[in-house]
Amino acid sequence: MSESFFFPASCPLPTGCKDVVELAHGGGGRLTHELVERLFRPAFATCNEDFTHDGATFDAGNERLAFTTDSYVVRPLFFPGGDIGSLAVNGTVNDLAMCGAEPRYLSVGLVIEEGFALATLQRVVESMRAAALAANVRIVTGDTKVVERGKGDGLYVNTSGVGVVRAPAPVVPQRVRAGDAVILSGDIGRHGMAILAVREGLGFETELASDCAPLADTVLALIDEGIELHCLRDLTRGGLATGLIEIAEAANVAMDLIEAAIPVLDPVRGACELLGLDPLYVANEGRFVAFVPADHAGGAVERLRRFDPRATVIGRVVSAHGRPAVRLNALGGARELDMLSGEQLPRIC
Amino acid sequence: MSESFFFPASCPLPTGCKDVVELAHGGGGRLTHELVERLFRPAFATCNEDFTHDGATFDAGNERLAFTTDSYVVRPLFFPGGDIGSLAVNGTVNDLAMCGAEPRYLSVGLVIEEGFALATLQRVVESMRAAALAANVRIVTGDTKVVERGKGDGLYVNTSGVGVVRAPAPVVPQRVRAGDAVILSGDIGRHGMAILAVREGLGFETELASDCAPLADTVLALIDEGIELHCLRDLTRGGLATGLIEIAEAANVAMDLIEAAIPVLDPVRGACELLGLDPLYVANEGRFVAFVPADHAGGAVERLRRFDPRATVIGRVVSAHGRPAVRLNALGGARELDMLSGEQLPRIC
Amino acid sequence: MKHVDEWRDPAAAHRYADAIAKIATRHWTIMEICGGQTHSIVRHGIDRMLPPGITLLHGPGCPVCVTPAGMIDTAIELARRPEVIFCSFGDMLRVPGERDSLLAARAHGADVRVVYSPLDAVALARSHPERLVVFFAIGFETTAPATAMAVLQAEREQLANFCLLVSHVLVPPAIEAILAEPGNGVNGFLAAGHVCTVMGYADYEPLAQRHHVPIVVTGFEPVDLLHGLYLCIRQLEAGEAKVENPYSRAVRREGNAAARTAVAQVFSVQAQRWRGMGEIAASGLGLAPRYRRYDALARFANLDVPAEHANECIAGELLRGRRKPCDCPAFGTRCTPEHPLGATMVSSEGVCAAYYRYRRAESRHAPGEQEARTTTGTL
Amino acid sequence: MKHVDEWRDPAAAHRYADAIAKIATRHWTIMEICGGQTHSIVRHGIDRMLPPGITLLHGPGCPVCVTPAGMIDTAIELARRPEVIFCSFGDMLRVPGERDSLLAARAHGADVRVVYSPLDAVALARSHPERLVVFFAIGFETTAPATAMAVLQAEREQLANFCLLVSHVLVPPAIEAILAEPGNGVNGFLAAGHVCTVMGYADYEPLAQRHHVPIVVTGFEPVDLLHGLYLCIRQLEAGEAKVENPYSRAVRREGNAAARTAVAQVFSVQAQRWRGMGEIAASGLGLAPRYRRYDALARFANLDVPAEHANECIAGELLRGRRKPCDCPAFGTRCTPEHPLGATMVSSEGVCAAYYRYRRAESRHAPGEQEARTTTGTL
Amino acid sequence: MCLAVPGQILTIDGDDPLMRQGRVDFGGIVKAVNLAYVPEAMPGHYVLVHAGFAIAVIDEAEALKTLAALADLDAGEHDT
Amino acid sequence: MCLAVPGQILTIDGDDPLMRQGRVDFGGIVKAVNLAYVPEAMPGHYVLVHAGFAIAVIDEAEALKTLAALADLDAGEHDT
Ligand code: SF4
Ligand code: SF4
Ligand SMILES: [Mg+2]
Ligand SMILES: [Mg+2]
Ligand SMILES: [Mg+2]
Ligand SMILES: [Mg+2]
Ligand SMILES: [Mg+2]
Ligand SMILES: [Mg+2]
Ligand SMILES: [Mg+2]
Ligand SMILES: [Mg+2]
Ligand SMILES: [Mg+2]
Ligand SMILES: [Mg+2]
Repeated sequence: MSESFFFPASCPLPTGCKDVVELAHGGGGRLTHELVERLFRPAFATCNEDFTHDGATFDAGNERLAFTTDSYVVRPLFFPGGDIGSLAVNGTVNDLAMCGAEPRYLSVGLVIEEGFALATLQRVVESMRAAALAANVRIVTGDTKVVERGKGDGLYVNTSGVGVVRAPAPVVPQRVRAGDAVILSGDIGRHGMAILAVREGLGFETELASDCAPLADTVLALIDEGIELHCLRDLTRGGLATGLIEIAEAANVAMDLIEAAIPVLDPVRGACELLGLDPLYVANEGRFVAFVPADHAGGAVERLRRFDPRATVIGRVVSAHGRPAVRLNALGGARELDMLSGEQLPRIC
Repeated sequence: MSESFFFPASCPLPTGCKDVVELAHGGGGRLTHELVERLFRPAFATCNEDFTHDGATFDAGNERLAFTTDSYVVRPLFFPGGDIGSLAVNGTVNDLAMCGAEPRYLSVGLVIEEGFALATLQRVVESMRAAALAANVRIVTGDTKVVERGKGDGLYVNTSGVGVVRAPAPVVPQRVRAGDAVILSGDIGRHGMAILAVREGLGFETELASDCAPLADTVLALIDEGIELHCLRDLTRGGLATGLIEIAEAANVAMDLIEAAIPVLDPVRGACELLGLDPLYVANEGRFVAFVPADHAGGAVERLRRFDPRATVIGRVVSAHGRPAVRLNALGGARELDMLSGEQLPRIC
Repeated sequence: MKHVDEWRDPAAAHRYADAIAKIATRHWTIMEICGGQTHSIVRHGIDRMLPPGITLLHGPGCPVCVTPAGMIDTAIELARRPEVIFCSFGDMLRVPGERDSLLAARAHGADVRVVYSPLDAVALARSHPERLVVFFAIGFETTAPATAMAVLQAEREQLANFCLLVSHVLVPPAIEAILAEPGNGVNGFLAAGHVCTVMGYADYEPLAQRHHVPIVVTGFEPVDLLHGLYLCIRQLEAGEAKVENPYSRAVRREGNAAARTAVAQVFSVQAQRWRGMGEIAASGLGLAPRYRRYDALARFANLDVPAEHANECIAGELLRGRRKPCDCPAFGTRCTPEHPLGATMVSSEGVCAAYYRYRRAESRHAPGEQEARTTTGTL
Repeated sequence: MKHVDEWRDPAAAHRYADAIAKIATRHWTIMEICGGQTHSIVRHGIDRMLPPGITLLHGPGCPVCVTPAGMIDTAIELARRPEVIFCSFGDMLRVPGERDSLLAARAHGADVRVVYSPLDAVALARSHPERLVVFFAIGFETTAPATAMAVLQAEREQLANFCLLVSHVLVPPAIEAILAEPGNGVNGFLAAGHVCTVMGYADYEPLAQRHHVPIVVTGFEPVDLLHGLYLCIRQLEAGEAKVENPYSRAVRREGNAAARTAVAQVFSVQAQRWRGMGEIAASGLGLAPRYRRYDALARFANLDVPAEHANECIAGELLRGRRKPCDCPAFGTRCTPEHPLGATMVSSEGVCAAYYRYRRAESRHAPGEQEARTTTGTL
Repeated sequence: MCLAVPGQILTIDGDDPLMRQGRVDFGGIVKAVNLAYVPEAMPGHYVLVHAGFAIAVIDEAEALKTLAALADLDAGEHDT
Repeated sequence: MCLAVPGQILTIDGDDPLMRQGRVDFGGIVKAVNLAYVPEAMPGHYVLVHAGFAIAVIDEAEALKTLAALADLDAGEHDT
């Protein structure tokens, strides 16, 4: 193997100024992770699994419940393939699904900026209603706050969700083990690129539509099929790479991925090439990875393909030998993936 | 009785411009109520009780659970008697308590503005931790979003909560009936005036401290005492008047209140007089009203006084004869209270 | 609170109410001028303590309500300018001009701030030298000294970025206008205590004499109001028509000399339009010539105050007791509390609002036991 | 995607790798100049496909990394002015100047916008006539035509509120500087394909001859890179030292005439500081005198670019192969990926960052099987 | 119009006539009030405050007299 | 440096030399690109795009020649 060094190969990462919160702290990458690990987990967590997954689970009487929350600050509010309303419903539905739970009840917390058009609010609410119907969840409680003009950005939506765990065993990173297959439920990068194209006025003529969709039925189908689910993770902020690295770290495992197996649609690839972005780090809103024992992989993929024919095994879990890592098998061999320290920025070089 | 008319007696109410969201829509008064009734209930509610109370309740296996959400946008973030963190914990704990539930699990959703000091965030998180410990709830899941500078206001916090219903019968407005005593748990107006004094730079030297506190123990004590709780309501945005009017409307009853019985501390009164505000409409964060059968009123007040000696019966529920109303017994007789159409504004006339 | 609680004492109030019941032998219509008194009357239910023969009329004494709609439109136009920080008392924000309110303008992006005192606006000008701070100077004689002091401080500090949109009004000319109305039916007046604190009550003496009406300088607490009513009715029963001052703890005949001096220095008396009532001679204050540079209307060449539209609102006539809300073609259709056309629909206690709530055929609530309470009398 | 996928074909790539293995008989050190090529090499693992005797050196071809720290400080100073909208390519935002990055400045309130093209900055100037739009013009010969066009459009539209902070650099003088370094150890170069697309490759011919190094104009895809390496090694093995152009689908010897003309019109060649490397003669572009009015440094009288601080960072020496990160006193203590002092600590694939991750004694992870992969060679 | 509230002066600052300020206590909350229009006001006095300005010193003797009128009411006396 | 991506020109607008613009297709997404520096470019051509500008028309014949070189590699031929 040849040796190489000198200048940065991928362009610069976040820096300094850590006395204040930066956008990168919300980007889903390294800084978000550190915020959780250094601030929230020490303050709040009462067990090891708190704050390491999409949601928490706990017993209530003779049932095990899942509970999760997410705030949605997506701009623009309406984008090809969805809007903040459907996103807020599906996002929380999906986090419950990732706990192996059947989503049941949602709450809605709106923070609206003074001057926001009521007609637009109505559209968002209508979209939430439709998304809740489609995902078979009930929105049962809510809250509305209005903030002064200039102190918000139109509309922020929080949804929290409660679901009933249906998986027979915990679906958590800690159960991932060497030998597990890493299964991806469909093509990646659509949501993030659809948003970026509209938001940054990139003037992409072709509509890149978000993949925003509820995943609960898909997950429940796997459970019904008897697939042993070690862990599930929806691939939102930070994309596939970040999701996998978080799991590798929480489970203390390594993963070997086959780059060529990861499906990316041509327009997503085109847009990524143009902006110098890596689709592995681009957000999705209707895609997840499943970790299943190798002998369940075939059945899982087959079942998943009834929802999306692009579902496929993209790699496998191997022993970490003490150093968790996610490696991407490229032309010349394995390259280790890094968690982003912030949002990807368009590159020119 | 003499007759009087001509000019407005209380100064003007909100007007026009209802194509956009105004601050008043979040004020907890008439416009908030209308937003819920016209937009959210039609879109989301699946039963009559959804969106009429502090939280929703539903069965999960052999338990009945309560579920609620609230976003906190209070300015300033730190105020005498509390901060956004303790408020966010106590507020949601209290909404669960108002469902007759024992609060168990909270989620935290933060929307942070770029540039927010990490040290301040740490203080808020620490305050939440302390409040959660004090209220005996676990914060089990969370989410962080960072929005661009100028698109937030430092920090917004959403908390959602899950609790286990401990009251033997539903604690909902619909159970309020003629003959019930209206019991107030303590003095009113402190939180709102404390906030206003700091926020508006009113230069009140004396510290008006918020009454921010968890109410679950108080409520559970009433339940343990065997008090039959028809309805509970914490008196947040919109204050005592709005809370009672909402219940009167939901329960289709009338209420007769004795103004002189309602405890207001002198500094709160002084500040209200100066600004021309009515303490009945000022927000509280540690006060509630309980509706109990007349023969339980004595026991309830006695039990409540162990938490706050100012707890007292302030009125009674009477038949609505088809028109729900809340009447305040003043010098010259009953005056009907109106729901505010927005935040109270300081008056000069 | 001392000097408040004594005057809210229910026993004292009832003794005056009893005394009134004892001396009142005929129907009397008494107008309290001041909106603050009106507020107190309704809040404490003072009107309910009076014998049925006594009718209270609420006068045009709410400064935000009598500010011309055009003036509010001008305020909004100013507030919308990006360089302007527009400051107003809180209760002005909700009143509609011809179309919008300042609150609505703020929701659409105007920088409108609530101040407690005109001096807060001066402080804003001081701390925002790059902006222009405009203060909406409304109010009766009571408030004018506060505005005057803001001008004097701005002058002394040479704050070039501070000015006023002035709509100050004066009470005696309004009383005169009401009394000049043929068949006005007002038998006596409670003069506004705090206006008198500043201006004294000498001005009322010729009025009382000329129109043969008792005028009683009255405070704002229940005992004050009942005391004032008692004295007024006692004069009426006795056929007297003088000025009395039971609010002597706060009012002297000559008023407040320092405050009057400041007002006289900064303002000149001028004709003034009142919302729904048209122009009344010498019933307003404008900036004196030497302070014209603080006049927003002078500062912005193209800015003027549009005349009141001849709209459907008949509030002016309601005010004169000539018509009732149901005579108004807009009532309950184009004019509702949520979308008011006139000031009397703006408040839940306003005539039109009260009628809207209890008198519409389509009312969602059947009329009930409470209805009697809100009946408004004929003059 | 046509013209992409063909050049990523694994089979083709492996055939070149096999061919290289077949012809390489000695140790060769080859530098790819361009950061884009470096990126592609690491992303696709091209270096791992080479025989162990072939060492790839990553050249100073990342324009954001060679931009002087002082220039970034100046950028931040400009961005903080309230009237300025500061526009930059995205990858510039994270690079620290002497202290802060533009991203940090934005978090503290500066109006910093990411643009995809200099024309986006011109459009912002057009739509915000009340603001001053400053575009941070960085990049090599490839990007200079885009900046030139922005200036030409601004001139034609007479946009007075548009200007540039220019830090354009040129490749051949940098190659010359590396080769002039005694004992530099570089045997051959892959010339940056897209620089050559604009400038052609005639300039490299005297260089190749003078220093007797093969220079191969190379594209960015795996097959392009392996093809370029194959040709370079073939020359080295044959003792040749000429310029070859296997990227002929995109590069002609004379480059792009229209683009060169625009660059020559708008810019003049000047001496330029490179971060960590000091000043290199004739290695940068400044605005030509007739376009001086678009120069932010000329526009703001008091603004200049601070000289590079003699700080602890020895990245310049690392670049010349003289020292290693562990020789740096700040390494791992005052300089970490979260708080970098130099550009080579900024990226996770940079030399200092790589050493930080795998070579520190205190590393949280014990060295494992992956370590070999990141070993950096000695020159 | 003209909400005005009585409060007690605690301390007085400055003697610049335009800026004379007092700390005034309203039932336990204390606020800065401009005293320019009540040059006669002293600490301990009650003042009526409107829009940040004291517009009158409350005359305690008159207050007592007025309350006394009430006491005499039943006696039918005619004091105001 | 110098991320540049090949895309196919769909249409060309305007003939102002500074503003000549094309709609260029990159694997299905279409973006406006300044064509000032490729005056010879026509619809159907592939161009290399950097920072919003086409900097070269891709020479298809050269591309094929380069790929052919690969085919000849095992034969040990020396075409570049
Ligand atoms: S109903 Fe409306 S329009 Fe008619 S008089 Fe009343 S306020 Fe004016
Ligand atoms: S460790 Fe930091 S300071 Fe030292 S050479 Fe590397 S980048 Fe420079
Ligand atoms: Mg998730
Ligand atoms: Mg979640
Ligand atoms: Mg989520
Ligand atoms: Mg709520
Ligand atoms: Mg509540
Ligand atoms: Mg709630
Ligand atoms: Mg609540
Ligand atoms: Mg989340
Ligand atoms: Mg009033
Ligand atoms: Mg680069």
